[in-house]
Amino acid sequence: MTVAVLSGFVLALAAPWLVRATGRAAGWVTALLPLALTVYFGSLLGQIGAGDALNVTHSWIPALGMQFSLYLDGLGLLFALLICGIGTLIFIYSGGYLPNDPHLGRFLSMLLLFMGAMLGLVLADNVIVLFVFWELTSISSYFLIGFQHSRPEARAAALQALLVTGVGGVALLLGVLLLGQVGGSLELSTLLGRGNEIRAHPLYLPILVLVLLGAFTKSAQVPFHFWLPAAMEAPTPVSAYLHSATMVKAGVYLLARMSPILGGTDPWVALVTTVGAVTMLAGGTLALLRTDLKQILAYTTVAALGTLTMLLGMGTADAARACMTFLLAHAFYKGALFLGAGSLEHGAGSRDVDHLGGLWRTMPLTTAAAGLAALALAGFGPVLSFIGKELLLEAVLAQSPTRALLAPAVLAGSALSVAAAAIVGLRPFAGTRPDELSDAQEAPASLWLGPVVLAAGGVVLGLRPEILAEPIVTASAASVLTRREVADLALWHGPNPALAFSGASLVLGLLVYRAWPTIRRSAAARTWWLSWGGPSRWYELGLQALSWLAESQTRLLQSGYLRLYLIMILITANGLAAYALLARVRWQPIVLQPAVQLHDAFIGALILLGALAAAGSASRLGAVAALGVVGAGISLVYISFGAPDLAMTQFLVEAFTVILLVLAFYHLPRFARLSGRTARLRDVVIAGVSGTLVAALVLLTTTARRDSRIAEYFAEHSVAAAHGRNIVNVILVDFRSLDTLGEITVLATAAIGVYVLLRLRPEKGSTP
Amino acid sequence: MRSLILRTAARLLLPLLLLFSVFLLIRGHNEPGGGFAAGLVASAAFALHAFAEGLPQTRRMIRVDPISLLGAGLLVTAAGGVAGVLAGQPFLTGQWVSLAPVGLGHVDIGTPVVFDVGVYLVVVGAVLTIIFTIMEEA
Amino acid sequence: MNLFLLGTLLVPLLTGIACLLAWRRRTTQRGLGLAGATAHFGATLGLLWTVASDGIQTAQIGAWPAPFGITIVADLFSAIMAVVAGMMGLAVTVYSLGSMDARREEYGYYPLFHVLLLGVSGAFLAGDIFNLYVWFEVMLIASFALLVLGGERAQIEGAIKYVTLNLISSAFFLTAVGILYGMTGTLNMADLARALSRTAAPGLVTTVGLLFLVAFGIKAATFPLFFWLPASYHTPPVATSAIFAGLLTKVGVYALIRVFTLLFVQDPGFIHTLILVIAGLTMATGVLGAVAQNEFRRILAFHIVSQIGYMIMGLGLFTPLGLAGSIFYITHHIIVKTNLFLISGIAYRLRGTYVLKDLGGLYRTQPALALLFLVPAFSLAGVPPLSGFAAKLSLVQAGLAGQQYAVVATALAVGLLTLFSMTKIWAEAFWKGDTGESAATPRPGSAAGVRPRGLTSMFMPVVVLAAVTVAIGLAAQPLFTLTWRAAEQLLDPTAYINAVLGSPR
Amino acid sequence: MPLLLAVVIGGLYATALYLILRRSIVKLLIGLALLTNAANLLIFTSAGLTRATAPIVPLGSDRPPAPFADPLAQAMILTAIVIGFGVLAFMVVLVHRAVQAVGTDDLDDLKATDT
Repeated sequence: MTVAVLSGFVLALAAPWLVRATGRAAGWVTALLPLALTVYFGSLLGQIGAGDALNVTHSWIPALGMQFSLYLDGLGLLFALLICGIGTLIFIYSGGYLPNDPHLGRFLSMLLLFMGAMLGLVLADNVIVLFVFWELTSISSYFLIGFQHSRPEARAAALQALLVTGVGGVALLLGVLLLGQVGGSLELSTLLGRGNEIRAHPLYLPILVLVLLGAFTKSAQVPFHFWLPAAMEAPTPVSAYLHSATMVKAGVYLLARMSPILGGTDPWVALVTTVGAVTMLAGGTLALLRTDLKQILAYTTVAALGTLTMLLGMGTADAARACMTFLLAHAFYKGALFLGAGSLEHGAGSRDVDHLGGLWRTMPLTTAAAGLAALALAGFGPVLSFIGKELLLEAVLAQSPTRALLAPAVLAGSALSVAAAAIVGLRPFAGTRPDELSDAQEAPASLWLGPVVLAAGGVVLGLRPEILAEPIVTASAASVLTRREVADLALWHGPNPALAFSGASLVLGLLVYRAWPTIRRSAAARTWWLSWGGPSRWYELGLQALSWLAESQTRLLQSGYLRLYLIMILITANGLAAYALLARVRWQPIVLQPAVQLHDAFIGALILLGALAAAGSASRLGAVAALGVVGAGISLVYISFGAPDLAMTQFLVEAFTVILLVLAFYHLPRFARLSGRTARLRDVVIAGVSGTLVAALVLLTTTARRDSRIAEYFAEHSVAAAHGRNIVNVILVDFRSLDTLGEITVLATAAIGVYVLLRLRPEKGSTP
Repeated sequence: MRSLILRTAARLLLPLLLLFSVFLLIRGHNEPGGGFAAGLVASAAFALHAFAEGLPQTRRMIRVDPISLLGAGLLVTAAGGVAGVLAGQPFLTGQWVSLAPVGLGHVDIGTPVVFDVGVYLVVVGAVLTIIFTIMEEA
Repeated sequence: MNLFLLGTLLVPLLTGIACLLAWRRRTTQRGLGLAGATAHFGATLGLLWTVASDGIQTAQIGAWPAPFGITIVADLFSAIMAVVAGMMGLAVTVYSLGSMDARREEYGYYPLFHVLLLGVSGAFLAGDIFNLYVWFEVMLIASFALLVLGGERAQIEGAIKYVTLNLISSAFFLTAVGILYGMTGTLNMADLARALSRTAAPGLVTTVGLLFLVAFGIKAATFPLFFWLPASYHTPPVATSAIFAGLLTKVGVYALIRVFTLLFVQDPGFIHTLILVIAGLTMATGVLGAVAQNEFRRILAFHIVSQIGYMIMGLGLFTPLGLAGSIFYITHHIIVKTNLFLISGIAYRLRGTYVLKDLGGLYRTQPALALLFLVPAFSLAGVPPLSGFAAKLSLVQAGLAGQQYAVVATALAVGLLTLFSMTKIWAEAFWKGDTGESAATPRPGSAAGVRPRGLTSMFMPVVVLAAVTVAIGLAAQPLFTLTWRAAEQLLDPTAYINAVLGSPR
Repeated sequence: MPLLLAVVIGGLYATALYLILRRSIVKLLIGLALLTNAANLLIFTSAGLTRATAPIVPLGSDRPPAPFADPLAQAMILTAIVIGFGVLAFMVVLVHRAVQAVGTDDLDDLKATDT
């Protein structure tokens, strides 16, 4: 199983070379992998269908609770088969869809990466590993949507999908980590049995909301649905594979997976059912406002995802079975429709239903496939989706508390599907062929194979559900319900309320289809608010607000004014120090030893006056001279308190500093007074507070002071062990010679820096 | 700048200051002084000479490029430190020999003294590099 | 005496000296620089090996016993940092061989570079708070000189801010050291830890701790002290930007973690919570700054700020998992961020600009570069399973365990915004302009179709670093075990103190 | 005496920081120079003031007569002075070049490298 998950990634690395080696057959060759995987997972059907589950664990990052563990039960197997089975057809299709694209290798590589990630997602046992694959599907979706990257729309759509699902991803990560904390394990297989404790925990509601946010964004539920139609910028195989059959169902998978853990509570039922129902209706309605085939299909996908979500929200056994059946059916017919739309575009050069028509003659295979698939979309005929729809209706009608609300919604949703099915199934093919379509021709085998197989598959499964559908649906529904009830799937359930409902939706739907041109016209006038206040507009506003916030914050903080930076730093430091000194320090009487002598007072005054003069002087030389006075004053302090070395060095350094300053600024004019009164006052206050705080700190330190046994040690060993009587010098060259080594390195480097500054200039040549 | 008085003073002061700097360097281990202060005094001597006689003159007199003094000085200090390592002791461990030259009693020579000489060289090199470069700029 | 410990310091010192002695001999310096960087990396690897297997390594410089002389000491945290610094030193040296212009090489690029490495390594190994100050200054002065090397106006302007704010930081540092010494009479950090743990004036200790927080906060570029970084990092040649980006702020973070695990642990309820708040604000302001930028290196520079927030988040949480996450994050970040700068330099070499809208079309013409960009870019944003994910995950888990939901939410949201601005670079510089003329325009001054010189040695480190990023991401466990042990050493400093001072008598 | 020196140090910090906040880049420079001096004086004072002998061992003795001034603080300050000098020299030249490049002494003309 591990090999199965990882093989996609390995082949993804090799894909570009593979394409180079096999040329036009690349699609067929790469399809061998998903085919093999389909066979592999198919072979497990008996075992899993009987209720077994497989578990594999490899150690990965145990410190973070991450182990590479996989868990295959009915739900996982349903998805795995979908991913690999449809994947096989998609790879074949891609080879024919982009035969001469120089980037076919990258495309297939990304598609394989996606397939691997998706398989990992549905098979992961460890929730963090699940998240890892979840994110990888988002990333590969980003690159696939943006595949035609020279188009700005494609780039924007790619980013939009990434950000919307990214928000959900972040929420999901938080959610599952909290879940892991609450449930005491990060393994889904363990968590499945701890639903009761988790639902009783105070963190349950946050966890639920976070996980749902993840699922809803991924599965394009209202109000996050808008990224999905935009994602139709992707090449058609991607739309069929990621944005219809598999990736968008990851959210549904998550809901199904979490049902035993988080489901069944009032908030779950209320949130999931409502959001699902609303999405179903919104998707169905919006589909009718489009003429681009892929757009219509995208919105019907949104509607279908809403339906699935709603079913999972209900949480009954009927609903679970309906959900799984419908999910399987949808993958088949929607895949067929998308691929058919791609074939149409390939063969006829357009995807707009207003420009298409009468193509049944020239494109018979595509027509047949699309027709069958459209029937399935409508939910009628000998197809699996009919069974799904009947189950859906039964489930809705059976559940008493919400029936009053959901039944009309489902009726409307079904009717809208019928109308959409009529649009995509009839418009392009029936009627007369417009003249501009005279060049239309049937697509090559690689392009018709996919739609035909998928559409036919829906029929086969519908006629003989017991072969494949029943074991899968039974097993996967069992995963949702944590108990096993055999699903009895059949086309004909006899006359019952569901069938009546079905019939009603058919009639309603056909009525809507007849009125479609009128609806479009009047809707065009009434849905202006969608572009003005709809969710996709929120997204745009969000981005704008973000960049506004970013820019104004940056203008404010990174203003370019050095003194504002300094002010912010000083205010921070002042604030912190003042707080600590006032609130954290116990003040004690301060020892003022040794006492002040007259000449000390004189030196102190000299230093302060020098400093003030330096601050106030209007001439450079004056300020420099005042600086020298301060330095000299400090030398005097050093002399009075037993530091002759310091005094001498201080004096020499001060002299050199003054010389340097004079040399460098001799030619400059007097200072101009640049700051205004307020600014100066502000700076006086800030600097004054800093000075006061420093003074307080110094005083405090002198009280807290203890004698240094280090100094004592030096006094002891200076002569005896280090052969020197000037202890300060011995410290410098022996006890702490490493400091001195660093110090002269600084000095040497500073000299190089000065040299470089003055010698190496862009305007000067490179004369050394 | 190049007045006669300054030139005469510089000519007189140069040897005196250099001598004083060597004095400070040598006695630094036992009395106030040391490599840094000594280096500053020596630099002052050369700087004064450069002010008085002009930079080219001074450069010619010193002969070595101050920048190479930086490397040399650092090498001297580091080498003194590595000597300890070669003797199997930690980096910068002092290695001492006691000499008793006739008539001078007892003198200790050790790597810390060598270290101070390195400091001296670096200081002279650094200060002269800085001052000379600025003077050429002006 | 551990030769690797000493070598980590001595090799860059001696290389720097050798390069200085070979002043103006460019070819010699290139050879010396490469040899020195290789030897340094080797020494750091040896150091990490011995520390991991034999425990904390110390050396008493000058054979004076601690706390009287200066101790250099490497625990796991130091050793990990040293190894990453060594790796970056080597990577950027190789890159420089291809990218640095001859004039800058003649004017001391290599000696300055190795002095910088010396300062950084010294800071990681310092066991003495004043010695730490000295190494900080060594690192700073080398960075000053490197920053202005070339003397272009933008460099000078950036340097004014960089130098001023860093000098302010040094002044805070020196002030804090002075007060600390006044209170305790010692400078050895292990000795200080003992002294401070039985201090009679805890309030004063907290105050001094805050001074260190400001001093190192400036160096580490945390909120609201980071201004020097975005003002200057995009001005020097890219190799310089890259080594700065990789190492300088991280020395500040290192110092923060060191002093707030070893010295100032008396009042974690206040100081560490404060650090946590700063962490969140740093992440947010940094990433917003990046969102506002439109130039490759400026975006990257602001991201450094943002990422510093993550690095100190673990310190604020003050748990083994949090600190392990922080150290992991630092390691990952240094590799990834240096690499991103190196990649921006290749893009510059190919197109002659850093402005995103003028780059364009790199995806078509340079698919390899595109792939190499994606690895560190996604890793930076924390996309699994690259190194950034494991780093972020451990911090998030630690935050959740500590019930610090606000900072966790910030961390995750900022991750998303990081992804947003990485895709901005991707979309503008790589995806866009595929059909436009800009893609066909070669770099001004180079003939069409001719590969600009030096690309091979520029690509080499990029490839290696990207591979390391992937490796750390896929096989995070070994590194995580190491950082976990490092975190445990930090949280229980007894071993550190005993290694330096000897067991308590 | 600590009170007096504390006031002096506080005053030095205040004037230094005030100068650093000026728009004139040369004033900024002078402020930085003052700040280094102030920090050194702070170390000196915090380490304790001894109006007594320098830490030098008289000839013939093997330790200095107590009380002696703290030699470690002095060594620290010496190191700091030298470092401060080197850095300041660099800064002087940097400011010189900046003034040359911009043509004025006004920091507000130096904000092209920020956003």
